[in-house]
Amino acid sequence: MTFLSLLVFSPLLGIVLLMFVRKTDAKMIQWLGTAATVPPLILALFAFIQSGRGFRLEQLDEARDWVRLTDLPFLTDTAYVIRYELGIDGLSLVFIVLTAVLATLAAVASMLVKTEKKGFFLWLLALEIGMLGVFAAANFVWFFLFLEVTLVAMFFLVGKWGGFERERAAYGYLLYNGLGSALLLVVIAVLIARTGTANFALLHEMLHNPVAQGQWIAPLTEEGRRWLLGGLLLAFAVKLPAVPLHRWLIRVHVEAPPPVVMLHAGVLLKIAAYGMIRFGVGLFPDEFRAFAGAIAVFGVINVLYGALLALRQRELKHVLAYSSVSHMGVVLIGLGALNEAGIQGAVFQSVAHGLISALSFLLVGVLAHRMGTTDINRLGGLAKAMPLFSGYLLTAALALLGLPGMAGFVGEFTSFLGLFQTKPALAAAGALGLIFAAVYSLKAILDITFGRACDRQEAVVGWRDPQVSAASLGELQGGVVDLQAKEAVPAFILVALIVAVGVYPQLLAAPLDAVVETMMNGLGG
Amino acid sequence: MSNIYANSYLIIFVFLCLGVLLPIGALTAGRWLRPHVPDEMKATTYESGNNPFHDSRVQFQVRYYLFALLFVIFDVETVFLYPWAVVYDQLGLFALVEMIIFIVLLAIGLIYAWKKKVLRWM
Amino acid sequence: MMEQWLESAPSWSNIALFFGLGALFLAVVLTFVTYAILAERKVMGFMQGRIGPNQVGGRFGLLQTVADVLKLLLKEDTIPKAADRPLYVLAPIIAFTPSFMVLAVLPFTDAFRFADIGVGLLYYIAVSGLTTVGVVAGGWASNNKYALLGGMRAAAQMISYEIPLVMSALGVVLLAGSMNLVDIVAAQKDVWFIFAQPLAFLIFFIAAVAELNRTPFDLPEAESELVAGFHVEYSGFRWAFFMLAEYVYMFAMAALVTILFLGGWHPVAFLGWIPGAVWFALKFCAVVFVLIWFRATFPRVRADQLMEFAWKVLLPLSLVNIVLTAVVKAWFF
Amino acid sequence: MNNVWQSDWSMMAPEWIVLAAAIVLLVIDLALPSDRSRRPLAWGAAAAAALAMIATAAMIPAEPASILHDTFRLDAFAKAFKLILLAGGALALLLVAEWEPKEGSPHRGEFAYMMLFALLGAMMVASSGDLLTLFVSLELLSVSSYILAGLRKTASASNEAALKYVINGGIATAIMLFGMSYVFGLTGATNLGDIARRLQETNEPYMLALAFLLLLIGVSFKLATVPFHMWAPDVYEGAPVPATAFFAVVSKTAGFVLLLRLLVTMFAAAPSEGREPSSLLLSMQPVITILAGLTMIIGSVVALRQRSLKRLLAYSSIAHAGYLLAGFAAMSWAMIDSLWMYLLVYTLMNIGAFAIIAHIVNETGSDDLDGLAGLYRHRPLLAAALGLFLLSLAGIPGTAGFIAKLYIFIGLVVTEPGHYVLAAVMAITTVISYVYYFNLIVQLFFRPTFTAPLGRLPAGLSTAVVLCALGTLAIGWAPGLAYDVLAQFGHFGDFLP
Amino acid sequence: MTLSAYLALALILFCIGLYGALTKRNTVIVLICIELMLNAVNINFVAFAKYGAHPGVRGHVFALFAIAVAAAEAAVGLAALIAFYRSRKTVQVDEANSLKH
Repeated sequence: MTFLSLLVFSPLLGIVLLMFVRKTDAKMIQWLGTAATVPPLILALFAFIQSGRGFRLEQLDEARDWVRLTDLPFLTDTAYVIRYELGIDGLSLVFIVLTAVLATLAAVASMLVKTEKKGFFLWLLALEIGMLGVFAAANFVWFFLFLEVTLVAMFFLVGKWGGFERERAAYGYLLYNGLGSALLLVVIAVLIARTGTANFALLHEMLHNPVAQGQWIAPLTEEGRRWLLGGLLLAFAVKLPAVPLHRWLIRVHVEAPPPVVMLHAGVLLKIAAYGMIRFGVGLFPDEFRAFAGAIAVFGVINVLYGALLALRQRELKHVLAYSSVSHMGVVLIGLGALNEAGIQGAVFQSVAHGLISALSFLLVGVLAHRMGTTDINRLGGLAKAMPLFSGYLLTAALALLGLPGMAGFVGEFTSFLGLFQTKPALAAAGALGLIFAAVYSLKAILDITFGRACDRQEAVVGWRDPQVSAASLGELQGGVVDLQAKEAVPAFILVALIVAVGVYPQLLAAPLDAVVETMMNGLGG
Repeated sequence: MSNIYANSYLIIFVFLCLGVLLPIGALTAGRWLRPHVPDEMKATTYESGNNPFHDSRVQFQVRYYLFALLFVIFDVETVFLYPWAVVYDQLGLFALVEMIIFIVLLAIGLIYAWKKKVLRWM
Repeated sequence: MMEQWLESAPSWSNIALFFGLGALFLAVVLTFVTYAILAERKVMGFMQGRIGPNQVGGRFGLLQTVADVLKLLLKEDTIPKAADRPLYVLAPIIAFTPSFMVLAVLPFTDAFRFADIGVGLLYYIAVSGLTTVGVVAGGWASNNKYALLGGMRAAAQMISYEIPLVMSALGVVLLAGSMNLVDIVAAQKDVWFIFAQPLAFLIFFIAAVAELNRTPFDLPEAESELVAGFHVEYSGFRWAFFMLAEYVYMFAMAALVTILFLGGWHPVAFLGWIPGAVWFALKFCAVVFVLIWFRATFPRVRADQLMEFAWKVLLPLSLVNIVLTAVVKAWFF
Repeated sequence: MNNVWQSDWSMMAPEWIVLAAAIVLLVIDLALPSDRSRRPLAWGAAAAAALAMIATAAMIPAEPASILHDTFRLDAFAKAFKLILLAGGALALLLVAEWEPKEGSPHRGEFAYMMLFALLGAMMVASSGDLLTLFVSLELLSVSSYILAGLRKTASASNEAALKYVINGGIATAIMLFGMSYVFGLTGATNLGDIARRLQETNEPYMLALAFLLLLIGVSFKLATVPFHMWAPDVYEGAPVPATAFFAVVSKTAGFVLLLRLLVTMFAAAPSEGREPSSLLLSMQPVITILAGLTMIIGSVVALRQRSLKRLLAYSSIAHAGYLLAGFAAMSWAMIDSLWMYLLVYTLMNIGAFAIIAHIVNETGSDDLDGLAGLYRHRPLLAAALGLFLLSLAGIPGTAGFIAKLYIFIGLVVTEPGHYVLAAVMAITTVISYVYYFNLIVQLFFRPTFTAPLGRLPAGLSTAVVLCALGTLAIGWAPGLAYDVLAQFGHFGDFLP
Repeated sequence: MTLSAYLALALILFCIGLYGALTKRNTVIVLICIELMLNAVNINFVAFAKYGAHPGVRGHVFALFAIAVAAAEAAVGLAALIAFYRSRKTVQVDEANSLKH
C-alpha cells in the first residue's frame, strides 16, 4: 500500500513539472503551482472521509527497508534497523488535512508574490512535502528528516521572498529552530542507541517494558527517560514557541510573505504541538506527569504575555504575531491539563488557530499589498473603502477572540475546561488572557475598519503601493480595490471551515477520540 | 673482541688528541718565535691591491644550495646501500632485485634533476 | 704485535702506549709530507725540464722543505680586522685534525696498523668529510671575496665528488663483504680489486684527486683566478696547516687506494719473498707519483665542467657499476 | 628468503598500480616537450587511482592476510579505508587536471604524480602492520604533501604555506618518532601485534603514558586538531586548491587511519597507571574527549569570521576533525564503523565543494566568498550543487552528512555512561556551523551578483562535482547503499592483530 | 645504568630541539632544531637496541630509516625555504604572515 507515500510526495510531481516552465511565465507557474497542491488535498480529504466511515487507518501503514546501521553479532536482528515507515492515526490525519487545505490556499494566495515565482513555488511545494511528511512519519528518523526539510524550505522562503529584514528573520528562524532540532536529534540518537529502533510503536513498547537488544547496549534508566522527555519538550518549546523563546516567531511573522506566514502560523507551529502530544504524552506518559505542571504554567505565561504585548502593538502584523504566541499558550495549557479534555482541546486549538491565523494573515497580506503598510496608526476607515475586506477582517477578529460558534471557542473552551479540572487556579489566571484577546483583536481591527487614521499626512505617505495613485484619503477610499474574487475565495473557504469546526466540533473529535483514548490509557486514567 | 673494539676507539681518540695538539703546539711555539709588528695595512682585507669595497659576505648563487640538497639526498641513500652490500652474500636474489629497484629509483631522481637543469652549473 | 695490544684490556697504560705510537706515526707522516713536497717539486721540475730545488741541503735540496717550514714558523701571523676572529683561528685546526684522524684506521701491513674497526671505510669517508667544514669556515671567516668563493667552490666540489667516491667504493665492499679495511685487503689475496673493479677504480681515483683539490681539480685554490682560494688571508703556520692537511690527505688517500684496489701488502704473484711492507710502500709510492704526474700534465678544468662531470658522468657510472657488480656476483659467485 | 618470493604479491595490487602509474607518469613528464599540455597526465593519474580502487574493491571478500613478515596487512580495515583514500585521491586528481592558476600550470605533471606518491603513502599507512612501515609511509605522505603545498613556485603564499607545513609537519614527525622510540624501548619490537602483546606485561607505566601522549600529540598535529591546528588554515589557504582538497580529505583520512592503527592497536590492551579502567587507552579517554570538544568549538567558532573560502573550509575541516575525534573518543563498538562512514561522506562533500571553489578561483583568481554572490543567477545548477554540499557539510537531513553525523551521535550515547556532554557540544557546534554554511548559501542564492558570470565547468571538475553530488544525495536518501558496503567489512573484527 | 644515561641525553637534546623549533625566528635554525629532535630519536633507538630490555638489530634499522627520512625532510624544508626566500627576501618565520591568522 503506497497511499501515504503518494500523499506525501505527490507535490514532487509539481516540482518536476515546474522545472520545465520558463521563469518568466508567471501565470503558468501560479496555475501549475496551485494545481500541484491539489492531489495531496484530495487524498487527504479522501482518507478523512473514509476514516469517518470507519475505515481503519492502520491499513495505510507502510514500511520499506531503508538502512541497517550495523549487524554486529551480539545484537538482535531487529536492532538498529531503520526503515522507511509511514503511518497515520486520527491525530496525524487531522493535521494532514489541515496542512493540505492550508497549502492549497497558500498556493492560491501566492499571487501576492510577484518576484521569482518559480523558485518560490518550488520551495513552497518542498515545504508542503516536509509538513505532510512530518505528520505522516511513523519513525523518528523520518520525522526529523521531514522536519529539517521544512527548516531549509522556510529559510529560503523567508530569506529570499521576505520583507526588508528578511535575511535577519531567516537567520533567527534557522538558529532557533536549528537549536531545537539539534536537541531533538540528540534525544533521537539516545532513543535509537538505547532501544535499537526508531519506530514509534516499537519505541512505545521498548520504553515501557525494555527488552535488551543485545549486550553492550545499556537500557534506559528511569532518570534517563525523564531527561529525554525534558529535552524533547524543550526542543518543541522552541518551535512552539514558548516564552521566552519566541523572538524569532515575531520576526518571521512580520517579514515573511503572506502565503508563507499562512503556512508557518497555520501548520509549522502546530508541529510542535503535534510533537509534544505524540512523543511527550505518547511515549513518556509516566514521566510526562512530572512536567505537566510546568507546562501548564508556561502555557499561562504564554497566554498572558502574548496577549499583553499584543495589546500594546500598533502594527497589525505584530498584533497577530503576539496573538499567535498567546494562542499557542492555550495549546500548552491543554497539554498541561493532561486529561482527555485538555489534550483534545490542545488539538482543537491547534487546528483552530491554524485556520484563523491563516485567514488573518491572508487578509493582512492583501492589506499590505493594497496599502503598502499595516501600521494601525496610518490606516482607518477601510470599512467604506473596502467593505468586503473589512467584513472578513472582522470575522477573523471575532474568531480570534474565540467567539462561540467559531473554531477558536471550541479549542480554548475545551483546553481551559481541562485545566479547570486539574489546576483551577492556573486556569483562572489564564482565562484573563481571553479577555485581553477580545480587547486587542477588536481594538486593532476596529481601528482599521471604522476608526480614523491618526494623521492624514502620515497616512498619505504610508501608501507605498504603486497601484494606488492616491494622494489623499478621500481619493483613496474611492480608488482602493476591494477584495477580489480570487482573494475572496480562499478567505471564504477558511471562514467556512472555521465556522464548521466551531458549530460541529465532532468533525474533528471523531477521528481524535480513539487516539486520545489510547493516550489516556497510557496515562493510566 | 670487545677489547679490540674498545681499544680501537681509544686509538681514534688518541689520534684526535694528537691532531688537535699538533697545531696548537705549533702555533703557540710560533707565537714565541715569530715577530709581531701589526699595522693598518697588514690588517686590511686583501683584494689584489685595490681597496676592499663593501661587505664580502656576498649572497651565494642558489645553485650551491641545489647541489647541497642533491648531496644530502644521494649521500644519505648510501645509508641503505652499505649495509646491503656488506651482508649481500646472505641475502640472495631477492635483495638484488630489491636493491636494483632502489637504484633505479635513485637514477630516476638523478634524471629528474638532470632534466630540470639542476645539474647545470653555469 | 699490534694484535695483543689491541686485545689487552683497555687501561691507562694502553692510552700511554697508543699515544707514544701515535706520536711516532705523526712524525713519520710529517717526514713524508716534507719529502713528498720536495719530491713533487723535483718530479715536476724534471717533467718541465727544470732542476727544481737544488740549493738548501746538498744538490738535491734535501732540506729545502725543512727550510720552508722553518720560514713559515718565523713568519709574522696577521689576522685581517674584518675577519671573524675565533672562526679564523679555528679553521686550520678543523681542517687538519680529521686528516690525521683518518690515518688511524689504515692498515699498512698485517702487523703495522692501528685501530681495527668494523666500519673502517665508512669511518674514513665520514671523518674526511669534516675537512670541508674547516675549508668553508676558513673561507668564510677571512671575510674576503676570493676566499669566500674559494671556500664555496671547495665545498661544492668536495660534496659533489664525495658521492661518486662513496658509490664506487661500494663495489669493493660488495666483493669483500665487509667495510673493515683489513678484511678488504684480505679479500684481495688472489685478485686485486683493480682488476675485479676497473670501473670502480677509475671513478674512485678521479674522485680522490678531486677530493684532494689537486690538479686538474684544484679550483678552490686556483692561483690564477682566485689568487689562492680559501686561504688567501692566511699566512705563516695557519696557512701551513691547510697545506699540511692537503698533503696528509694525499698520504691517506694514496694509502686508501692501495688498500682498496691494489691489494694492500699482498705481493705480486711469485714475489712472495719480498715483505709486505715493501710491497705496500711500492704501490703507495706509485700512486703518489701518479698524483704528481697528473699535476704536471693536466690543465685545470672549468668550474662547470668540474661539477657536471661529477654528476652527469661519474655518478651514473658508479650506479651502473654497483648494479653490474651485484649482478655478476649473484651469478658467478 | 624464499617465503618472500612465495608471498602473495597480488595483495599489494592497488599499491603496485599507484606506484607504477606514478613512476610512468614521472618519466613521461620528463620526456614530454615542455610546451605540451600536462592535462592528460592528471587524467591518467586519476584513472590509475580509480583502477586501484577497483582492485581494492575486488579484494574485499578475501580473507585477512599479511605478507613481508606481517609488515603489510590486508585486513578489512585496510581495504575499507583504502577505498576512501583512493576515492578521495582520484577525485582530487580530477581537480588537478583542471588546475589553472593565473601564472599558468607548468607543474601539473609534478602535481599529478606527487599526489599519487602521497596517495601511496596514505594507502601504506592504512595497511601497515609494523611501526617502521607505518612511519616510512606516513613520511612518504607528508613529504609529498609539503611539495604539493609549494607547487606554485612563483606565488609567495604557496611558498609560505609549504614552509609552514614543513616546519609543523617536521616537528610533529619528530614528536611522534620520539614516542615510537619509547614504545620500541619498552617492547623491543616494531611489529604492532608484538608491541601490543608485550606492552601488556610492561611495568613502566610512566614511560608508557609518556609514549602515548607523545604519539597522540604527533597524530593530532597531523589531524590538525586543537591545540595543534594553527598551521592548517594557513597551509590550506596558501596551497593550490587541488592540494588543499587533497589535504582536507586524503591527509585527514590518513591521519585518522594512523590514529586507529597506532593508538588503538598498541594501547587498547596496555595496562594503565592506577586501578580502573585497566586499559591505558580508556584511561586516556578524558584527554581525547577534551581535545575533541575544543576542536569542535574552536573550529566552528573561528570559521565564523573567515572571508576566504579556502580558509573557511579549513576551519570547517577542523570542526569536522573534531566530530570524528568525538566518534573516536566515544570508543564504543561503533567507533571504526562510524568513522569510516563519516570519512566517506566527508570525502564526497568536501571534494565536491572544493571542485566548485577551484572553478571559481580559476576564473576569478580570488577565493573571497563574494565570488559566490549571485552564482545562482547565471549558473543555477552549479549553485544548486554547491548548496547541496554545504547542506551536507552542515549535516542537514536528506544529505549524506546527516546520516554520518547521526551514526556518530549514536556511537556517543550508546554506552553507559554516555558522552552526553560531547554530544551536546557536537549538537551546538553543528548549529553554529549553520551560520557560516548558510551564509555561503545566502551569497549563492539571495545576493545580487557583482562579478562577471563564470564560464562553464570544465570536464574534470564537472565529473568530480557530479560524482560527489550523486554520492551525497544517494547516501542521504538511501544510506543502505553505504551501510551494505560497510557490512562487508564485518565490523573490522580482524582489526587487532 | 648506561641506558638511562643515553635516554637522559636524548631527552635533553629533544627538549632543546623542541624549544628551539617553537621559539626561534630564523627558519634555518628551526630546521636545524628539528634535525636535533630527530637525532635525539636516533640516540634513543640505538640505545634501546643495544642496552634495552630486548636488545636487537631492529632499533638500528629504525634509526637508519629515521636518518634517511630526516634527510628527505631537511631537503624539502630547505627547498621550501629557498623558494620562500626568493619570493620574500627573508628567512624569518614571523615574517611569514601574509596569510592572515
